[in-house]
Amino acid sequence: MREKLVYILAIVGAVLLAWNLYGIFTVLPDEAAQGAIYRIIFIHVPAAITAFTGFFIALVLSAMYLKTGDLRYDSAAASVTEVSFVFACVNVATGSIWARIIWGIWWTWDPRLTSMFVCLLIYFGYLMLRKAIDEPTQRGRLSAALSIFGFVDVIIVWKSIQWWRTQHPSPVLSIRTGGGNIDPAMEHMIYRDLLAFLLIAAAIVLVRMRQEMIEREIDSLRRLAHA
Amino acid sequence: MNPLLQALWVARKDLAIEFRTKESLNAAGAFAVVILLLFSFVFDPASPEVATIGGGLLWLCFAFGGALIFNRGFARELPNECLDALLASPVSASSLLAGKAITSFVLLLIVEAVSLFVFGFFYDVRWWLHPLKLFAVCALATWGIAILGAAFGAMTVNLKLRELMLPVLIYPLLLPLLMAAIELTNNLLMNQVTSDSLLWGRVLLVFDIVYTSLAVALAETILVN
Amino acid sequence: MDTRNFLFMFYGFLAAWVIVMIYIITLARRNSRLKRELDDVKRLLDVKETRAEDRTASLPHGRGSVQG
Amino acid sequence: MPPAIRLEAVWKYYGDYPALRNYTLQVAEGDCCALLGRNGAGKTTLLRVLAGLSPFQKGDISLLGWKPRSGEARRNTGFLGHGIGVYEDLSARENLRFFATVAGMKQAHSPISSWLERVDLARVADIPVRQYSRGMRQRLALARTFLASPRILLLDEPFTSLDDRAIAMMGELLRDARAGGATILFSTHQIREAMVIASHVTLIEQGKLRYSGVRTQEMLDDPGHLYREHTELGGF
Repeated sequence: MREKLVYILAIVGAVLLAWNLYGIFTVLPDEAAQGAIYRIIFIHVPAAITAFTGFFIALVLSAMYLKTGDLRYDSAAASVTEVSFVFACVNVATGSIWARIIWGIWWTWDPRLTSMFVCLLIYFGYLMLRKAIDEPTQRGRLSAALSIFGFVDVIIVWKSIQWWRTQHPSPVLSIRTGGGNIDPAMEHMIYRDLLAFLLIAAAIVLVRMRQEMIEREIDSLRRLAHA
Repeated sequence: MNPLLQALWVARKDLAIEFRTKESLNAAGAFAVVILLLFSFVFDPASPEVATIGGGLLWLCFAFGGALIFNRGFARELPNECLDALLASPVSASSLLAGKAITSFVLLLIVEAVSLFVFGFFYDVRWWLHPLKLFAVCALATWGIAILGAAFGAMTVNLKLRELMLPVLIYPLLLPLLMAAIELTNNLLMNQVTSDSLLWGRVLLVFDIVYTSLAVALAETILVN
Repeated sequence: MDTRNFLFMFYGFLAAWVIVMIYIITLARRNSRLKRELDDVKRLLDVKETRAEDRTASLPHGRGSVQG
Repeated sequence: MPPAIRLEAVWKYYGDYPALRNYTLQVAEGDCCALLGRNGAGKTTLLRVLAGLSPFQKGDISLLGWKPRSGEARRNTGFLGHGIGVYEDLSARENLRFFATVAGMKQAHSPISSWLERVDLARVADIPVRQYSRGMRQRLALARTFLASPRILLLDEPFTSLDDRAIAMMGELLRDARAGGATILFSTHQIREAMVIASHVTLIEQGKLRYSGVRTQEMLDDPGHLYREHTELGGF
């Protein structure tokens, strides 16, 4: 059942992504100033939203774990965080390739980029912390606490382009600006890509959760063997 | 017993031990001074630009010195399993955490005072132009460092890689606070207090409030597992 | 299509694809590692159980002796 | 009279591994209950759960009517784990004063002095613990545990690594505490000593309750009897 769901999510996500790519390269109009490279936005922005949605879901799951003590929430939180971390990396990598052309530099220390970098470090720390603790219950509680502490930075990243004047472009999506900053066709494509990313991310999360379950099983069998 | 009073008693006990052994004070103080010394090779200590980067230099010293201090904070409870004895006693987990934060706060302020004198001496920077404001900045930023240090010191106390994990986890989280402290300190060293200062001051305050409440709320989760 | 900066656009898409692929490969490797570990620990348990049975069987009335 | 310590179908997991399985136990006020079992059977886990040092997942526990980890439960419980729980760089008196103050004891001065007398540390009370001998440390740990006159005492292997003098002192302290109405739960694998002190016994194997009841004359005469009758593998 679960396996089927993974396949369905992955296939639907992949097909949608392929269709989107076709649209991105053949249907959508060019952007006047930037040339072809502006198309990175269709990876960059959906990846960021996928990652941040994931971090938020992980925060909720962590809180649920602390409330209920049910380790399935902990596994889900860990899996979602890990997958979100990968998408955050995609976001930073594509962004910096875009910056190399548009700004002439790979990186700049403006609040958006800095806080995003910090965000990567925090969640990398989260993944490291999980590796460093063997006992699943303790691991769950401590990493849940870290997830809650760390989410403060996600809010800073999200809000930074409103709080500071950054080199990073201001918000473009109409839910944040009220519209007018972006061609509706392009905005539409960002959302279609976001949907594809979320589907693929969900498929990976399910695979990852299954691994977490096996890991717990191994741990408990090992305890049984040593008891 | 009042939880705040309990926290103060925990801090008092820790400070008594610390002043007797001087383990972390010596290490953190010496480390901070060494960093100040090393930075004199990075740029020309006689140039006037020192005041413009002095804040960054100082807060790096304090942050690195701080790691040595709160690495010891909970590790001090490990021999003889004192942590268990404390947790089983009527001291609440949040009081214990707050007590550790108060200890680090006091110790770190001492290290900061020493570093400031050394800094003024080596780099010829007149840091005493706004003593009260500078103290306020130091106090607010140091409290933020101390409370996060206590929370993450508690998290990592039982890990094999304690000394490695703590800095990896804590510096990214501290960054907004350090940025604010550096900006403010630079402004004070250059004797130009701008409207930006107020904004950064607010960042410090919000940081302290948010992380202190999170740390107090999550203390049980972090310590009892 | 406008061909300016086409190469770096390609790099961008490639980078995204490579990062996700690397992650999926590590996932697959972890999967096989976990399977192996699970087998190992199950074998460990089997050995232990057989031993326990041997011990109980060799004792009178199927019970252990008192050493305390 | 309601039991002082009550566990109702308690389950405690490390990950998916149940360390306590459906454990039900009642210890009446004033009883002294020995918690017996092999290494790794779950004795320490059970005591840590009761002392509020470790959360449990299912079931219900009450200590004098309070939940473990609640302020009231902790105020009325004395816990002595494997470590002695005193600070090396403080003197005996400072250690006791610290634990007395955070326990909310007012005018702790005279009880501290009398406890120092009682565990025979009065002459060295102001020397840092670092310089104490092993026996002195253990006696100080006893004083710390009993200082706030807790109504429930949770002791994990209290006789292990005690010298003869401390064992005698421990026996005396436990007797006095019981006479004062305290309830005691202690784990041990030294069955013979345990049987002499205990009024009740409870036997744990792989986190499961195997036996719980009054310590009978039969057990005193033949300490191995309990294990043979009630554990799956027998012996130990």
